[in-house]
Amino acid sequence: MTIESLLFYAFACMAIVSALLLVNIRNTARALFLLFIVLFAMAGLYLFALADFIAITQILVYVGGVLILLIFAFMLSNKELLNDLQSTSKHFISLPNWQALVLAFAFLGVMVYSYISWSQHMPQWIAQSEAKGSIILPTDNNIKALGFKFMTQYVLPFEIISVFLMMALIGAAHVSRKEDDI
Amino acid sequence: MISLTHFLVVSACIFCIGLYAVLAKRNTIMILVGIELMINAAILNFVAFGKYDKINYGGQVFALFAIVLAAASVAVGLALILNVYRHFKTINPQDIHELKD
Amino acid sequence: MGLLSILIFLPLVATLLILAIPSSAKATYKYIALCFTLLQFGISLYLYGNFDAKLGGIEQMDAYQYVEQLAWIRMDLGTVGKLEIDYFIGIDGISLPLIVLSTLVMLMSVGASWNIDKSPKGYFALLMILNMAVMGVFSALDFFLFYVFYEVMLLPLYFLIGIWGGARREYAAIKFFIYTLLGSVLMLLVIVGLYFSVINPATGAHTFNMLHMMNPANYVDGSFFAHITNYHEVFGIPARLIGFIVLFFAFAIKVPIVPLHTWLPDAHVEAPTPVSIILAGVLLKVGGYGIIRVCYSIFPDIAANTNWWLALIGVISIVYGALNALAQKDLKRMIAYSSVSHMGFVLLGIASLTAEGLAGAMFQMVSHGFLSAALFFLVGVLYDRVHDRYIYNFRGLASLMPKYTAYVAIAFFASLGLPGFSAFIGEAFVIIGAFNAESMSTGIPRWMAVGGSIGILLSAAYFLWTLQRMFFGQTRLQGGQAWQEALTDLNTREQVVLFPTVALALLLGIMPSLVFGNLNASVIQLIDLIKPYL
Amino acid sequence: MLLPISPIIASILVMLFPLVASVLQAMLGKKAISGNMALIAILGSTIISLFGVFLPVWNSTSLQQKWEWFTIGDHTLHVGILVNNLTALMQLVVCVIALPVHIYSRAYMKGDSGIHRYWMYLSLFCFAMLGLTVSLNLLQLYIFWELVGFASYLLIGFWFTKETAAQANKKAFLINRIGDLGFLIGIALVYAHCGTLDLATLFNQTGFFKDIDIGLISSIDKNATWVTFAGLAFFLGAMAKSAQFPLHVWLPDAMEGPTSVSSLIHAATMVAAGVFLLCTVFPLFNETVLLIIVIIGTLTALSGALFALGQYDIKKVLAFSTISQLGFMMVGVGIGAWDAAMFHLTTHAFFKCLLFLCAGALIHEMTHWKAKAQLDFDPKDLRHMGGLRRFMPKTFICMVIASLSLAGFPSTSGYLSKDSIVITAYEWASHLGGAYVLIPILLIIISILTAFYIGRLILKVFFGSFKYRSHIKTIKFHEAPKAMLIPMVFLAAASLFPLFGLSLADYHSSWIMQTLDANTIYPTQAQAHLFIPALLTGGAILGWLVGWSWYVKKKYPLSENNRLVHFANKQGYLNEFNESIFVKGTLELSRILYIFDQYMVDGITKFFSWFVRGLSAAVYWFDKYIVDGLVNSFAQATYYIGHLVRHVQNGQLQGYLGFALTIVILGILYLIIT
Repeated sequence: MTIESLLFYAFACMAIVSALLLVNIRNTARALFLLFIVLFAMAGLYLFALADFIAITQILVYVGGVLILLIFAFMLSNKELLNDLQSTSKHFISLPNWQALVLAFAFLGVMVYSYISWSQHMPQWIAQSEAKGSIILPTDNNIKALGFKFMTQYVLPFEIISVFLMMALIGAAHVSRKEDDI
Repeated sequence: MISLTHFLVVSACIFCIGLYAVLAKRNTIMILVGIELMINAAILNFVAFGKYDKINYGGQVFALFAIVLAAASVAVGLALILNVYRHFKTINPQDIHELKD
Repeated sequence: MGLLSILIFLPLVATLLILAIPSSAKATYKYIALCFTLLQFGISLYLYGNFDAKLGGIEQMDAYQYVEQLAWIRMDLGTVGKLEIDYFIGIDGISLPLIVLSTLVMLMSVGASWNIDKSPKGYFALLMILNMAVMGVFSALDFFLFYVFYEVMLLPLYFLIGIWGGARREYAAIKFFIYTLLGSVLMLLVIVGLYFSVINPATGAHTFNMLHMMNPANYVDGSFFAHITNYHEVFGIPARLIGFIVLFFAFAIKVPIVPLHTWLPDAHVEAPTPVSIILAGVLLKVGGYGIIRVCYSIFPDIAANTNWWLALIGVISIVYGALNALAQKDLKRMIAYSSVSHMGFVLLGIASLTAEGLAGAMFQMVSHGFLSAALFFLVGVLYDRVHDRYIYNFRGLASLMPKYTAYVAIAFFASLGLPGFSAFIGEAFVIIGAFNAESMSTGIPRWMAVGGSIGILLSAAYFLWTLQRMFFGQTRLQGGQAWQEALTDLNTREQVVLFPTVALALLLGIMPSLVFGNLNASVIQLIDLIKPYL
Repeated sequence: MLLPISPIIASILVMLFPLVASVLQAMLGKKAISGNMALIAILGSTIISLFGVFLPVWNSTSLQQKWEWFTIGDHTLHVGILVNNLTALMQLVVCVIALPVHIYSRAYMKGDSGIHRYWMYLSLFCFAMLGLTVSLNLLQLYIFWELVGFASYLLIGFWFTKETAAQANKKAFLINRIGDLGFLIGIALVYAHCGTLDLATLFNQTGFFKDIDIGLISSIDKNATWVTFAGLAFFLGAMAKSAQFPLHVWLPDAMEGPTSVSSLIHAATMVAAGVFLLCTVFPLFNETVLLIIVIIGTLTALSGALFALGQYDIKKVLAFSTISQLGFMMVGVGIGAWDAAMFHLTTHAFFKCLLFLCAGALIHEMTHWKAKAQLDFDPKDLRHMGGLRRFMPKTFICMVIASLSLAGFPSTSGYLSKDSIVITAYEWASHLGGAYVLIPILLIIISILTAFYIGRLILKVFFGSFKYRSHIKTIKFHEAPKAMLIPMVFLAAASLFPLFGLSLADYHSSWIMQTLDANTIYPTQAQAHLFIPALLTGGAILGWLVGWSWYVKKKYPLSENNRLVHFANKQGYLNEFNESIFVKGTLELSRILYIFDQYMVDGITKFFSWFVRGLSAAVYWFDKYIVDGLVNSFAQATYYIGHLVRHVQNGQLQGYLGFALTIVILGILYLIIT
């Protein structure tokens, strides 16, 4: 076993365990901090998929933006949640909602089954690209390649998503304004 | 070299955990967190498959798009949550089942 | 419209009148009822006075008196034949005493109803309908008409017990109703069977005429109830025997015999006093009358063969009823059981198939009619005053209510068969008739007569015990001072009701010919009808 | 003809006077308490009975007249009057006894709050008893027979507030009812076989006195079973009325009534009616029945005498003495010497009535004295009396005469009549021989016992010393009032021999025996006429000497708690036996039957109703859940499906999502499987 795979497993374990803890913990504040760990672990896993820029972005956008936003929203939202914060000390782990659990396991089962059956018959394009040698290698400069691609091949989606992001942010600001302001 | 299946299994786990959070949590913020987990699982898949597409870099590009979209969705989602809370004085999705005022 | 019809339908007029008068004038209802029953009593006395005692009746149509026959329902049923139902009434020596008795008992019961204040309109209207039905039953000679009256009798009684009764009135009313309805429904089957077996010799159509049913010549050959040429069997029992048993069953419930008597104590105990009076005074007699008029006259051949069993039932009823009466603690229930015992004599007398026994049975019916009415009235007097009938709750009433005690003592002694009173004549002649049965070879062994006479002894036991327990000794009452004040002696109205019964008991005890004179011819006629089959 | 009316009309008048008096008394109620009406009525009856009926009829003629009563079937029953030697004698005896009792009652019952009832009942009794004597028809006789029982019931329970009186009259009536049933059965048997109840038709109008073969009864086979049964049935009737063992138990209890009543009804007349009945229907009896009568009579006489020995209640001693004497009369009838029985009945009526009247006087004075002296004791108890001859000398003399008569001392009437029975019994027994000799021997023993117990009574009451002597000085003890003494003296005179015949010793020369000649078939034995009276008298004197030493000299050899004394005092435990066997048994049976009735007979009804209701409930269940259930289950299935789908549409986001994902999973699974 290589160090690479050990690290992979460590990250994977960290992500999964933290995620499990995240969904089972009662205290929302702690859950959000656990989410922070999960996102970090996920970023680590992206690295193993040779997507360094994505990992960086993940940390910047998620940890720096989304998570802060969530925490602020949570802190701002209500005293009911704060009450909840205080009353949760008794039950560190909440009882699972069994229908959801069943459904979740069912999905897991189905997916794992399909991956296993699928791994025997890989799609052709993977084999072809392996054969052509057109796979991303650790030595490749991903950031540069991505920059080119955004500016050339994916320029239209890039612009659309930019506008979309702005619309979403403006919309968010509008929705969350005080009603008195109207 | 980590095989593709490894990534897929891990992403499946995270996805299912996110799914569970979405279905079971009694807190809208946690549902949002669940959605983030699922998006992350998807991003992991994008990235894992993207390794085999050096020509288009589709995997990584769309992973970035997805991250952006997720951020936008969180922003909009939180705005909605705050509004909903202001209206219903709760963020328990089970108590929010009426479309009318 | 003959006198008999007037007698029957006068109460109906009273009913209409009562219904027409608004409730605001409810005080008049009892006077209307009293007037009409008095009128009826007068008519019945007139009938009695103008009755020709030499005519027998039973199966001879021209020996019936005050006969009215009108075509009532005539329907052409095509292949089945013609439906022929007559309005056919008339009386003979068997029905006359009972009609006079009924009018008297009705009068008494109206007298006993004087203080009814729970919806008197309905009460008196129902009472009058009952009155009509009773008169109708005793004078109907068409079986269909008889059945109609017989059924009409049930309904007012059901309501009278069920509405004006005591604590468990619904239970008692339903029990009474179901029991008697069971009997009459079965009777209907036999009536239909008889209808299809008998033809009217004059018109050739099937008929419900009871007198035609009594003549063996009128039976269609091979028909279900055919007399001589009868091959019909049900479960291996001859059809005529079945018919007899079913009819007997229907009337035996009314009598009542042991073990079909259980409706009686309940009905009596729960019924209001006037209804108890009618039940004991008239209703039970319908049973005895039915056995003589229907069972014995239409099925003389079976009657001659089954009288051993009937007498046995009679003896059992006598002794069983008397022993049960001895065990009672409720005065009214005791008298109800004594009725079972006394009506057992009727059955024994009828079954003896001797002139003495039959006449004694008829006499016993008449005597028991007004004596039991008087007894129930006396219980009612006590109950009115303190709302209690429990024998152990009273003691030494004689010092408190001397007149009442005198009437009770006379009624008790009359009922237990003290000579000089009517019950003695009835019971003595039933016993004599039962003894005589062996000489006449009608098949009644003498031990049955002896068994019956034990009933007389037992009746003395329970009546005297009650007398001693309730009336003698030092005055001691359950209710203490309150009762002592409530227990006033008889008032004038009560004495007016009671005195005639006591006087009548004495009169008939001394001059039994008043009853025997009129029914003797009919009794001999009936014996002659049955004799060929012995 | 001493009166210008026929004996028939006269006897009807004799009957009617008391009836009218009774009805009038009933109507007047408390307005007439003197009893004059009853007295006048009985006086009239007595006079008419003596001059209008007895004297014209006695030993000369017999008459009957009947009127149609009612017709039943082919038979017509008559009511009528039969006057012959027997009935005329009986009627006269009743009248002559009733008259002094009426006079006596005026004093004895004075001041009683219910005295108007007393006169009414007494007159009613006289009517019934007088009617009984002259009835022509057996049914008519039965009616009067029960009526006397009814009057006796009323009189025993005269003081009805006393619990013992109320119990006693019930007992008396019920036991008499047993006898009445026997009588009724006898009547029914005679009617069934002879077709008539007319005594004159049955036994000839003179009764059976001279021409036994003329009546209808002569044509029947006397050894037929029904004759035996009918005879026994009649005897059962007589047993209850005349207090024969074991149906005698009512008589001692009947002493709860006023003493005057006891003297008239329960000593002289009514209880003798049984003997009278047996004499009336005597021709009906065959050998078997007669033997049973003799045995029962002897048993009764013996038990009565024995029980009398142990009684302390003065009236009960006399009651048992009556029972014992009635037993003698029964023996007389049983041996065929009904003439002797009637003779003894007559003499017994006088002296026993007198005994009771004397006892009544004693009780009366004791009660008064007790009230004055403010003591509390039972005035009827022998043990509280003693030495009374000094205070009530006239009563003493009367009572001694009556007692001598009862004991059969020569020169009294009792001597004549009792000897006639004992001697005839001896003749009868020696004619038949064998074990029959037991009967006269027993009778002699009983006679001596009789003398002894009546001697005991006299000695205890009149001799010795008064128990409450210390009080006697302050409060005077009176002689009985005149109104009571006169009847007593009259009866005392009637208890001596001259009334019944001039011969002092020969009962055959008595006018009653001369007329009522029973034609006994067995030969007379002269020596019996000598040694039996001698034996009886000697025995009686011996008994009195023993009694003197026992009761006056206080040398009583037995302890009071002796078992034999107890046995006699408790009347042989017969009452207890009856109570526990018959009364309790009947009550228990009735209770069980009622339970049976409630739970079995009515239970069947209830079971049926329960069953029908159960069945209908089952059918309803079937209808509701099976038939209707099919319909409903369709509807319900639809409803549930709808409901299920409705659950999804509950407005909950997570629910929607979960449902959608479930469907997705199912779809994927489907795809995987296919």
